[in-house]
Amino acid sequence: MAVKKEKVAGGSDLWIRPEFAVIPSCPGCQEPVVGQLILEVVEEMGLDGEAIVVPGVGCTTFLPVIWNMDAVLTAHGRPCDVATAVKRVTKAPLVFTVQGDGDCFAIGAGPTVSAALRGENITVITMSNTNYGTTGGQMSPTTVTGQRTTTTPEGRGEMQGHPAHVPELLGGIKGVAYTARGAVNTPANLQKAKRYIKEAFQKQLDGAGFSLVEIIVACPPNWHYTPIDCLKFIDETLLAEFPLGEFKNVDRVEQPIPVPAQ
Amino acid sequence: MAVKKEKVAGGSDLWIRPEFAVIPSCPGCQEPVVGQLILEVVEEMGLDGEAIVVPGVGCTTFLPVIWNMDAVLTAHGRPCDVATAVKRVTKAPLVFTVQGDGDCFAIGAGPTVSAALRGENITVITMSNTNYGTTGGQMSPTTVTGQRTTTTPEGRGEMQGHPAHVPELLGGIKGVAYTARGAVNTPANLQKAKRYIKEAFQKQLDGAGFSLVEIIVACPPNWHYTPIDCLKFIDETLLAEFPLGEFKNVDRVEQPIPVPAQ
Amino acid sequence: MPRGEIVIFDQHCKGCGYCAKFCARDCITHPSGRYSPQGYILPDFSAPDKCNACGICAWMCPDHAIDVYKLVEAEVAA
Amino acid sequence: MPRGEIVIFDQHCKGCGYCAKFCARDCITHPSGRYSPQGYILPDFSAPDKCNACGICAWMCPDHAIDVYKLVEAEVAA
Amino acid sequence: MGQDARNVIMAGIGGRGVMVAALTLARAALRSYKYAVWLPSMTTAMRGGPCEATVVFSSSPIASPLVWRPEGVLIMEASQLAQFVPRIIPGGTIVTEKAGLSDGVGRDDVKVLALPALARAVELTGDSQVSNLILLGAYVQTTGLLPVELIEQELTERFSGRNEVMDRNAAAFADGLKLAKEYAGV
Amino acid sequence: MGQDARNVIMAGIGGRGVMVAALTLARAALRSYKYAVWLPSMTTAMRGGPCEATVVFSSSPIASPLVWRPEGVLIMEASQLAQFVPRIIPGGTIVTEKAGLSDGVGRDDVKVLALPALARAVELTGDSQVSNLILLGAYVQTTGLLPVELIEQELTERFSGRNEVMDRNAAAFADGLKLAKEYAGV
Amino acid sequence: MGETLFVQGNEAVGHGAMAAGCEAFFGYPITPQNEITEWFAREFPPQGKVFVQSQSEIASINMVFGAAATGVRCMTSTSSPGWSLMQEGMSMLSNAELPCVVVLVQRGGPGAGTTRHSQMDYNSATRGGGGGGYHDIVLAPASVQEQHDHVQLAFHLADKYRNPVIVLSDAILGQMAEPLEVKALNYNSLPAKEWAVRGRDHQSDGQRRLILPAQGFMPSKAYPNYLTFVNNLDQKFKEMRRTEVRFELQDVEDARVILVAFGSLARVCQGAMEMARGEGKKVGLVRPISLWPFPAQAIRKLARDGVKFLVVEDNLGQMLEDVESAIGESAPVHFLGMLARHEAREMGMIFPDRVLEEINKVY
Amino acid sequence: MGETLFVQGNEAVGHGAMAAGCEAFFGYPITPQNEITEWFAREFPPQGKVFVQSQSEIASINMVFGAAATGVRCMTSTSSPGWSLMQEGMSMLSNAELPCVVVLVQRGGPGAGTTRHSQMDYNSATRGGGGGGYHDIVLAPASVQEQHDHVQLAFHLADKYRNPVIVLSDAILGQMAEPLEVKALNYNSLPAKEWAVRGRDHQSDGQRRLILPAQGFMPSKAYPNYLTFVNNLDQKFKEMRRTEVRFELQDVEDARVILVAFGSLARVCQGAMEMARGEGKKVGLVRPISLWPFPAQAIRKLARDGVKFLVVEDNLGQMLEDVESAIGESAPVHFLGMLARHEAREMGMIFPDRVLEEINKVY
Ligand SMILES: Cc1ncc(C[n+]2csc(CCOP(=O)(O)OP(=O)(O)O)c2C)c(N)n1
Ligand SMILES: Cc1ncc(C[n+]2csc(CCOP(=O)(O)OP(=O)(O)O)c2C)c(N)n1
Ligand code: SF4
Ligand code: SF4
Ligand code: SF4
Ligand code: SF4
Ligand code: SF4
Ligand code: SF4
Ligand SMILES: [Mg+2]
Ligand SMILES: [Mg+2]
Repeated sequence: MAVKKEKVAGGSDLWIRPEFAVIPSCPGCQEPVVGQLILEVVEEMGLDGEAIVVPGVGCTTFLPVIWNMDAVLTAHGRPCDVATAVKRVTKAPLVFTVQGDGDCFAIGAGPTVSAALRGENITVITMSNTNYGTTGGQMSPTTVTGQRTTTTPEGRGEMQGHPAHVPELLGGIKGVAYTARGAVNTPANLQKAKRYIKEAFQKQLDGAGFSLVEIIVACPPNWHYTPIDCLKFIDETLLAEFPLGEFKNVDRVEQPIPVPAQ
Repeated sequence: MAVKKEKVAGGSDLWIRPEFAVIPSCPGCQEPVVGQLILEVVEEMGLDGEAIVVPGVGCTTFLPVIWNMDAVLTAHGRPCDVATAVKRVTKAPLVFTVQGDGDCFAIGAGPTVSAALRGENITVITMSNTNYGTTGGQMSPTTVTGQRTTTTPEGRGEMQGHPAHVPELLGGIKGVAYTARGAVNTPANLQKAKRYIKEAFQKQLDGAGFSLVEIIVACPPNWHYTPIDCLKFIDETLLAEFPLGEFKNVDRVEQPIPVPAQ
Repeated sequence: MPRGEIVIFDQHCKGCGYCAKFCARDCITHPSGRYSPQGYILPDFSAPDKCNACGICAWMCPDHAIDVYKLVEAEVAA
Repeated sequence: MPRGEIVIFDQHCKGCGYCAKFCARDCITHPSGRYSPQGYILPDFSAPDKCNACGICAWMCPDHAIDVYKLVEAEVAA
Repeated sequence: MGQDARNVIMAGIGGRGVMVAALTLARAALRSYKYAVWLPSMTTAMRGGPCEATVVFSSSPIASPLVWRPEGVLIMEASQLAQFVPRIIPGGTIVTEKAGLSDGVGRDDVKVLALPALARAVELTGDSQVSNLILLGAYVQTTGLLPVELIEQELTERFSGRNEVMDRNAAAFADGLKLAKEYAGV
Repeated sequence: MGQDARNVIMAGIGGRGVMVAALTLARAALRSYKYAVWLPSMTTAMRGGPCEATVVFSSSPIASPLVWRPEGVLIMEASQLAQFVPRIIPGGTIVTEKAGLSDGVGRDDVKVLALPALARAVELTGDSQVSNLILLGAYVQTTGLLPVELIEQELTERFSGRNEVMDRNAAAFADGLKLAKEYAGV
Repeated sequence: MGETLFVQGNEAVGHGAMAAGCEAFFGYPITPQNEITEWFAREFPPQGKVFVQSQSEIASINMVFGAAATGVRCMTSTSSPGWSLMQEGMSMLSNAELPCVVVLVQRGGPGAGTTRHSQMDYNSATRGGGGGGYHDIVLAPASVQEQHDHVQLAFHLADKYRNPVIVLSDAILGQMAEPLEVKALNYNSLPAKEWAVRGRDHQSDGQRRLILPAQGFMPSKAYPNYLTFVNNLDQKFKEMRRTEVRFELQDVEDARVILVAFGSLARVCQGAMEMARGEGKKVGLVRPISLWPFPAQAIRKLARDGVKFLVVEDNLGQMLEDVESAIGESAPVHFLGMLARHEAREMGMIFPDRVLEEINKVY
Repeated sequence: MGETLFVQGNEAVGHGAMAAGCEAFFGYPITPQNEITEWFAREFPPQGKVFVQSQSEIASINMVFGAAATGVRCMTSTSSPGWSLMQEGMSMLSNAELPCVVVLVQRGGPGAGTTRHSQMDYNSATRGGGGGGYHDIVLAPASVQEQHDHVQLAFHLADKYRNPVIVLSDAILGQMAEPLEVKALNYNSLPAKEWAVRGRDHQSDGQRRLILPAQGFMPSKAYPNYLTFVNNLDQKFKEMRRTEVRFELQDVEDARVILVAFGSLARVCQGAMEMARGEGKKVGLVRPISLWPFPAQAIRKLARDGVKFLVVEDNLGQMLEDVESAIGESAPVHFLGMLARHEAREMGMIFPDRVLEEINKVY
């Protein structure tokens, strides 16, 4: 009788090691947690050799750079445009973006909305840390009312607009097959977030149209909380503003309305 | 006993005449009909000396150029950005854009969505002729499925995406106070459209936030219908895809959620 | 006595025919047989008696080529 | 016999403390008093007996600094 | 550019057939000449702005597609005429729509033909749109710019399979030829 | 640049106080010198990338904010040291965090002080973050770069009203002064 | 020998792209290039090729980025305001070393400007309008045939250098129709695009591919650091300057006045030359075909004693600076720019007659 | 006399803008200019001035367009990728003749490039990166004090010419701190902005105002047609070239080697000069302050016998072309560019010592 060890959890083999030994994120940053979820799903679906990932510019960028997966990096805010072309030209089964909330819905609002309107058969994974992490913690579209950032030193107020609810909003577009919002602040939420990602990828495999999953992540240095307090902030404040769940889940988009001879 | 004549209808005095005697639109184009509605509302509200109009680039551009009203013309797709600044700096009671559907929601998707997210206290009037009139009739975001344009010669299909429902979509944004869709294909719809415009302007006077009115207009040369057949196309095809009505009408946007000390 | 009167500005008209289509009282004929210098087919205010100055033809006219007048009997100024 | 075992890679850890917070069985201590060369406060796998290899500490670890192993009794290969 | 090079400028307002008339001429010319250039010029694609097209053809390569001093102009909208008058070479030709033409053209050294093409088009086909081919017919007839058959062949090929349209256009073109003779020297 | 110009380069990884230490020095210098330049340099603002700051001060205008051959370096993260070693002028000074330092520095003509600032910081305040001021204290003590009081004044002004933070930083700085003396010549 | 058509310059672009094996076109409508976008919308989908009407020119150029990353030949076209919007994308493409073709049909500027012709984008095309000091090869066709030929050449050069190539057209060239002989041009074959993404399992070596517009910033095998990357750029630009200079000389041998003009204005100048030679005047023409790299040396060589240069451009003097810089003080350089337009239409044109007038002045 | 602060160059921009009476700032975060945006976010709202964090640099520049149309002093700042995105807006502003200030804090390029310093946007700043051949005055500060002073000068010149003015900074100037004396600079007063929109009833003459970025295309009172508009542009650019050339000469009288450098590299060159003069070498410096209009004439004048020029730029040679064009063959021009960076960090820097080395080579 001996004891056998079976690895049941730990970093995916798709993280390129040891060239990039250390995850290039701040202590307590949850973006790599989401990165890991994506890799697990891609592996479980057996797609890592076929997939092409299209990162935006932000802290998220540095994750796909250390994945063993073909990748096309882009200009800030343009992943949806780039992914559109990559998908149409290659017809690869899985083409998805990885973007920050600013990348996806500030500078990227046009590309994201337009890809959704075209019903592009791509998936957007957007990480909502409610600020611009990379550039030092400025307001982002998902910054919540009252939140202090380097460009809302008194807290986001009247003149800075209201937080964006991207999955809800895009759910209202015809060409969109799937939208959801997840978080990784608890193991249970993390597992749910993973299911959302899987479901979104499946939609793409089914050719159902555009899919998007937003995932809320902690950003300790810019929130000025300890990592543990960040989780509390997510739980008490962010989830009150941004409910988790699926907001659209359809199999196929509607049928044409005939136009009389022109 | 004599007969007195009272003018009860006809072109607004705000059209600059005779320098610009002829309306610069194609025969049967309904964009100037909307232009006239806007001018009537502005006059009725007594705002023509205070208002600043911000046209986009398209066939609509040529209308405000011949209005007796301060105007800031813009780059294609950028009226919402420009109007944001004009409003914030001047605090003029009425700052509104006049845009085509392409200007507003193709190249302008980013600016329009972002201004809505910021809850800018401006009004967008967008004219939906379901194509790019100015450049010769290409597909626009509101081109309906099956519709032939110069870039969808076989009719808009699967690969070209689905028509955009702008008022419905933007209604889902917090900072948005008012959205509606009108048409001017019948006298009754025209009167309703006028009321929507007035309501949108009123929201701005009340400081309620972003407002948008989309109005469907005939574009005979690019639809390849006679003007009269255009009205039929609107009635039978476009209104089936794009229902008329108000999609959001709120007085004040929601209140802040407090954020714990950061 | 007719209750309304319209004036059509031929030089503005582009011949779309909306005025004629929407006049509920069929006061306007289009096509009329008349052409503008640019070759547009002009409408005719062919049945002035029936006009009630509802204004609809002017509302619908894209080119602001119609003015509508209400005719009211007026005392001669005192 | 313990049912699980975890390996913490000190050189990857950035000391966030998520692993300790979410181990439902309190197997992990953080802060532990140990520091990484970069000055991060390391966690300790302080109660290995209680570990059931649920994997949660690894899921929650942003830096993939934990591997979790299930311990199973195995026949020695025949 | 060869000795046999010919040119013409056609002008009018957008959407009324200037461009098509010019293109028809250029294509027809290529049935006999090796080189041709058709150069359209418009301010905006839609909304009836002023527009013009230059056509040059030659049996040797054509250097400039732009012609400052054309040998003739064809004017579909009278308001467009004035600016071209000083540019036409002595001995050149003006064929113009008569409607809206107020004054004389003020040049003795060019041939001028002012025709009621719009009215004739409506009269002939019920469609003012074909006034372009009436004027083209008249221009070709007056100047001998190109053998008439080449243009007829071009029209036949262009509208093949669309008899009704073909008939309307052919009738207009023929009418132009006739009109030119009637009005010649006026 | 005047005869009295002094300089130092400080280096480490982002977010751990290199920049602040350098800025504190530059501001303190301005209490006595007319000119100072503080030049930070980082790859990305966040995520702990390598970063460095150059400080120069002088009583006359400073030409270049960039210094290729510094008179000394202060290293907060041992991995950052190697690249600076060859650049230091003969007779210059290295004050560095000891943790993670493997080899010798390979130069006989510079003074080297390797201090366990990280460990001391934790020991002293429970917060590794103040190792920057420990090293600053040690550097100033070793080189006589600037009168110690100027830095103390700067710290007092900087943290005025935030006693707890002030105490922690002042303690660290004082500890650095002390450490330098203890380790001097090691 | 190919088929001969009578088509507009804009349509010739489509035929050229098809002949070059272009697989994807992304575009947004803008006058005066709409016929290009419409050509691809009509011709590409039935062939199973990709056509996407983007939501803006920024999207067009980023879609080109995506398609180019997969290794297919792809392109976009636009006019001046859209070109302005593409500058970030152009800069990104240079960094990422992605080959593609951009057809720029110039209109009047600055700003929304006019929808008619001009040559006002010379500077932004040759200098790299976006940040970062990159260079694109710029080809300037002067006929409908060249519109077609240059698109093919552009695809070849783009692949050869892994860099965008610009075909600089204008409203006159784009809209005028001339006879076009459609045929595929032959170039040396180029190595397969080993670097392209297609999914890791489809890579010959099973290794993942990474396309990034921040080469040198993010270390890669090709460029471990910024300096190696920048050095490569420098080498590439030098090689282009050495190898890709193209120009045409006409009657320069005996010329007393040498015209310098590109694109449609070269045609106008040819017209003026014919007139001048008709009057017995010795006039020649240099037509730069590659505007970047600029044929500075070729022009310098022509600066003999007694020769005068007359630069004719439909702008306020852009190529002029390159000509002046090439010639220095070795010959007088005169300029005829857009202020010399005759007001034939409200926006005017520089006609051959006006160029002749100027030739006579400086002769 | 104003207050003396010890602040970063980026913060000095804010102080300068405040002193110039700037009323509105629109910006989007980007390294290495974030301190500017954050300064305005912090300082402007409490003063009742307008700060908007835009959704992108395209929005920033179009917001500037809107604010400028109302006649207030307004500005934005960005770095190279954002600068690329502003090209359409810059072109529109020139056409519409709207005054504004853009602070461009250059980083490495092309593409996403690096977040650290470079001088790679010289061309796109001086040539007009967008379509349409416009020019903006480009000022190149070389100290924290000048960052503050030039912003004020820029506002004055922008209003004077009704044209955007660029302050071309870089990561070094933006991030380094130096003592700054804050004070409002005085300039001749300028006419009131009669042309600005504010609502018709608020116009002195009761006439509506029309701001349009298609002047010359859409007829207006000022410009009934395109040629009058273009002619005005031409006049304006000529006047700028005549009047707004700025530069600084240092020790050029006896110099055998004259360095030419701008911005932070001028500081590096000053350091090298000090070293060289310390070794008894006669070295001088020309520092162009206005990069457009370029001080070509001033440089040409220095090209006496026996003088050699050494252009030092942190790019692959951009200003170099302007210097060469100015000097022609009258003196040798050497170049030290970014390939000469020491690898102090992965992205390197050109240090004074390296410049000195080169001085010694060419001396
Ligand atoms: C055109 C352009 N503008 C600005 C930037 C600077 N920039 C880099 S990342 C970023 C925002 C990052 O925020 P987000 O997308 O939310 O990602 P995060 O870093 O928070 O994960 C910005 C503004 C850029 N790279 N390019
Ligand atoms: C940056 C830029 N891209 C393209 C154009 C060309 N353009 C002018 S108007 C227009 C579209 C017009 O369509 P829409 O906004 O629907 O207005 P419409 O003409 O239909 O009323 C386009 C693409 C432009 N002016 N600027
Ligand atoms: S700044 Fe925020 S999002 Fe970026 S790596 Fe750090 S914690 Fe993560
Ligand atoms: S193209 Fe269409 S929208 Fe434009 S003016 Fe003509 S009818 Fe109106
Ligand atoms: S006013 Fe009314 S009734 Fe009179 S003509 Fe017009 S539509 Fe007819
Ligand atoms: S509606 Fe107006 S434009 Fe149309 S036919 Fe009647 S009068 Fe003419
Ligand atoms: S595997 Fe589960 S039980 Fe074991 S240490 Fe981790 S979280 Fe605790
Ligand atoms: S979760 Fe990971 S990084 Fe955080 S303390 Fe535990 S082992 Fe370290
Ligand atoms: Mg973010
Ligand atoms: Mg439209």
